[in-house]
Amino acid sequence: MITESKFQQTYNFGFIDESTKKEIRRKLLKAVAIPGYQVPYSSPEMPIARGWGTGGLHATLSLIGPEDIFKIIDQGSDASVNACNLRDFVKRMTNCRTTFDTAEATLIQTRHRKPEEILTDKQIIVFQVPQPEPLRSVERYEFKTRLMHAEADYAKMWVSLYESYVKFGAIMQGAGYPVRVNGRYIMTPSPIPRWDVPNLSMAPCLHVFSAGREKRLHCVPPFTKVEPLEFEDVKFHVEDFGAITCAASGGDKAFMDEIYESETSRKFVMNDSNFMDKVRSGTRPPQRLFTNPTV
Amino acid sequence: MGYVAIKGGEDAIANANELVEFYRIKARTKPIELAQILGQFRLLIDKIMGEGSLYAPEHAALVLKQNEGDVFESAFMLRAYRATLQRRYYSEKLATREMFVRRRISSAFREIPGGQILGPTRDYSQRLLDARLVTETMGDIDAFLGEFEAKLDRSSLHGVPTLSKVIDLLQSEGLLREVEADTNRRVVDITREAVKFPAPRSAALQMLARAETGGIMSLAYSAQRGFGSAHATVGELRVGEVPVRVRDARGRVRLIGRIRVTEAEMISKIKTQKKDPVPYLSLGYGLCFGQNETKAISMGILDRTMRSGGDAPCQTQEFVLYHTEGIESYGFTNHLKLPHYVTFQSGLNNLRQAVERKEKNRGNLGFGSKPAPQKINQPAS
Amino acid sequence: MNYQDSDNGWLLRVRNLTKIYGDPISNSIQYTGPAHGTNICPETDAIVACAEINFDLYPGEVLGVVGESGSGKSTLVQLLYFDQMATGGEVHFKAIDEGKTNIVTLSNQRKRQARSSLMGMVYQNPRDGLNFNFSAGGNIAEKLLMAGNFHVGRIRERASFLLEKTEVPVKRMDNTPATFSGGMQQRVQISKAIANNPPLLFLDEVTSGLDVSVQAKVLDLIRHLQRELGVSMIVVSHDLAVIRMLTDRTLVMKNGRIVESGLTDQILQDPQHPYTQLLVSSLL
Amino acid sequence: MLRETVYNEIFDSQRHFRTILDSMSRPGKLNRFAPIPLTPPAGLAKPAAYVGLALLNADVSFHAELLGPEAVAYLRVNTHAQAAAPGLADFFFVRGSDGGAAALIAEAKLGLPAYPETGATFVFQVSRLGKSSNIGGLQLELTGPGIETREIIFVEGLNPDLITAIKTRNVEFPLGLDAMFVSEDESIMCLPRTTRVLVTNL
Repeated sequence: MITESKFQQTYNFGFIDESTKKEIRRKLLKAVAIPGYQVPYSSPEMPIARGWGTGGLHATLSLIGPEDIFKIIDQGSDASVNACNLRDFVKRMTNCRTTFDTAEATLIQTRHRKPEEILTDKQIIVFQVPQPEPLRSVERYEFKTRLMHAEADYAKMWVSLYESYVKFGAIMQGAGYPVRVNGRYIMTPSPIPRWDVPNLSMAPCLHVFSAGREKRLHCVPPFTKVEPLEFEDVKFHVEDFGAITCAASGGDKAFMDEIYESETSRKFVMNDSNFMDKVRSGTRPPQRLFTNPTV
Repeated sequence: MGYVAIKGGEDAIANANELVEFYRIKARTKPIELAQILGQFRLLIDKIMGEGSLYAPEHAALVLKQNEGDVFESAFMLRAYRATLQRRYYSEKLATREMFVRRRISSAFREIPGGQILGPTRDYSQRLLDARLVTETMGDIDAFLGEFEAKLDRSSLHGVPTLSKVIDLLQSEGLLREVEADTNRRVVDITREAVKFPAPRSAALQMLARAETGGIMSLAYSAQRGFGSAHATVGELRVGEVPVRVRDARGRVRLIGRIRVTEAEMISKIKTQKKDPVPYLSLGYGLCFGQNETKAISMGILDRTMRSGGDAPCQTQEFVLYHTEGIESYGFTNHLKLPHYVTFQSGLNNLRQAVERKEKNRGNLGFGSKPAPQKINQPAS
Repeated sequence: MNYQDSDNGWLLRVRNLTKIYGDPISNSIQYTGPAHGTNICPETDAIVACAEINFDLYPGEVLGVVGESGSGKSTLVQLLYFDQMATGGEVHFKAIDEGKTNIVTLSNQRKRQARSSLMGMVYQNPRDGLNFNFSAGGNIAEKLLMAGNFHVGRIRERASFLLEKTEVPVKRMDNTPATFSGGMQQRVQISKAIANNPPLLFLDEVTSGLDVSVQAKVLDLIRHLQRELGVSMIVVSHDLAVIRMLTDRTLVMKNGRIVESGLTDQILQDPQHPYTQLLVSSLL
Repeated sequence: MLRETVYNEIFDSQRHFRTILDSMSRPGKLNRFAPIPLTPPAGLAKPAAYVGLALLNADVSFHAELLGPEAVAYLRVNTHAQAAAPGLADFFFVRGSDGGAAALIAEAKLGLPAYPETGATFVFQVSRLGKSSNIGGLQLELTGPGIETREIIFVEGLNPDLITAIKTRNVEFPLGLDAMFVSEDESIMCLPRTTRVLVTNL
């Protein structure tokens, strides 16, 4: 006779066992000490599918304590379905307070955005990373890209940017724009828009990037130089929204979502939902804006 | 706004969960009992345990029921459950020589010591629909079992010998060789550390044992069709139960149970060397939970091809191991359903600018046709 | 011999450079070489690709290395260009740490830097020196980028200049070399190798894969560039005609050792070693 | 008895880890550990024990011989980490005043070019750490990642030879050693391999 009791589970605080947490924590410290370098880690299975934020959860759940206030966004939104699901999971496993308010959060997990609002030195942000290897587009084998990083052999990467310029008149990389960290490692900032890339550089907060499926994590410590790869005469540009204003808040100068209302008409709304709420209520938080170079 | 409702994400999830439950049972049929799944879906359970990397038949039955029979989802759920279990011991080496053999064949020899044992296999059945099963009753089952068991000679059950390995024959003659000096013999635990490439064989075998059956079958098949070289012969394939032992705190080795496994020892030739022109034979090894012969054979082929050099897919360790990991490829393939509008917007922005530039440059052949798009005064030094 | 023996103005100083494949034993070097007529150690099958290599190279000098295939001549330049790791010995290069460091022992990171900006290599097979997934200009850009030039306009200007110099039509700059003729591929390789005006250039059988008519033009180009740039070169060839045309001094290699060295003209007129005599007689 | 019973493996280690992480992220910043009444043996400072209990487990090794056999036993019993020779150890626990530690620094793992994270971590026990000059000892001027412009910190009870020894080994990034300094008042300050350190009062 198979009885129900056989299948009842109790979970550790933060789901992950303490031994694995220690391993991830040691790797986080090394990732901070070697900015932009991808540290291999064990990446245990989670009850969330691979590719859906398991890496983010590993980092989050190894960092989180009972006093943390946790925020999670997906595509800039607190209410996106996957963000809701992961928030619910973290809450169930830690009983932590959660929030939508970017300023109030001590620990933020995100997929594909860094919030518009400037994060402080009291905050840690964890990025979910699908593909941690920025060189994958020019070299498909891991054992080779490892050596390329080891020797700072970034020739292929640079030439591919040069070739993109020759072919298209611009560097065509959209989201996930490759950056150089502290003058050494080339790193992917995860698929955040170019809009967010300058905000990684010399920022007060700690950035953790974690790729569960690929079992790698990397960091950008606070106040660390992060430079998008660019040429002296072909400069990095963020997405240009011109004078577009948000249909919901009336504000401008933020990364916008484009919404088709019909085949002929479209409107824009701010992508960062919490930021938009604050703009709408008349309390626009401090932001660091990047000005595209004029040609 | 579709699936990114402004504040509706939680409600949407709750609704989706409710619908899943509805679809699972809306036919209002008698609930399937785990005992039935365990009893009648033996091979499915075996497959899920292997890919889920946890030998727990009852749990496998439960996840199958919970997931309406979705094999990927079930293996994934079992794997995630496994991660919550405390690991107290590493088992001692499994001794497949001690196997209680249910089935055992070799295609390399007509007869082998101990004999070819066909055992339970559909290999030589005719794949015709069996209409009897449509109306199968408990009475039919009892009748068959009664008759079958009456034929058994129970006294012989106690005398089943353990069988020596077919490869012993080749080994004793000195015809089997290692593919190459296996320099990296370190036994790693792939659940405790990320695999680094080139991966030691222990890591590669662990990954293959957990791999998705269809995935490794495809690659092993490609090897036989000429994308990589594997003229493999089944040296021995055996299915049966092996004892699992652990060493307790006092250092005593203790039996904790038996598990059913399938083991394949695949024989193929080694490329001749200049130093040694004899085309010795070498072994590819496959072992997986349960009775899953397709998997064990595929694993045996890939274990060998990955160590043979060459750049066909089946010969490339990274290619084989990364892409046959079912839980990861399943998750990532499905993650494409997640919203990606931020990345898409970023790309769209670039695309529109490129269109604009093209309009401006109409008449020119392209950007590359002008050697120096910027005004240059100084040559590079 | 010590690298500090005498500073007679050398640019590159090579002492006891050795490369052995396989498992050598202490006697592997002793049991191989021209005297034994083999570079394969009879006891372990280790291959002594080159050993006991000693020479100096001076600024602006062109040094030839001649020998049959398997003599170790290509291995020698591959060791100097860090394509392969030396088993032992010392190499000093004035452009790195003023010649004080044995560059064989540099970290891979530093070797790569040295290769990028201080050395150039032209291989026999253009596929070894060029990336056919990139355009000809991209290939030249690679060298310039790695030496720290990040201005696309200037990179393209420099690439055009180099292609013009090497007589590759500039309008083909943005095409992949895969679509070029063999001679043109070698010219692109040469452009790439001299992109940063390196003080040291290695040429490994650069004309061997080319038609005779094309060979002469490429050799002419190399001679011309060498005079114009004053670059020091090591030219590896099995072909004494190439050696005669390009080099000032020559090393003759056999079974992984230098068997004779001297001024190219002297060696050709009055070869001392029987092996050299054989080579020279076959040239006539 | 060696085995700690007051340490909460889940929550104390989490809190102390966050303190260490913040210190490693911001070289030169002083953080105070939340106090826990551990009773490490004489050689091992309490905040060094905090670091050990927060980060070590059976998967890693340490070297603490210079602090005496009791310290080694304490760390082994409470973390299940293995004591190891200097050339193999992942973590080192030493007294900052002990010039003899320079030999360990010279021998410690720097990591591999492709896997630099395997470089060792040093925990130096010093007497005092402070931001003002009324603390004696070395004045360190720091620049690098984690530091907005530059940081000044004073370390009492640190042999300057050890700083020199670390600098000698950290010449070729990404290879290197990462250092933690813990003081008697249970503060911590970290110097990852990226930090450029100048001793300005020697």
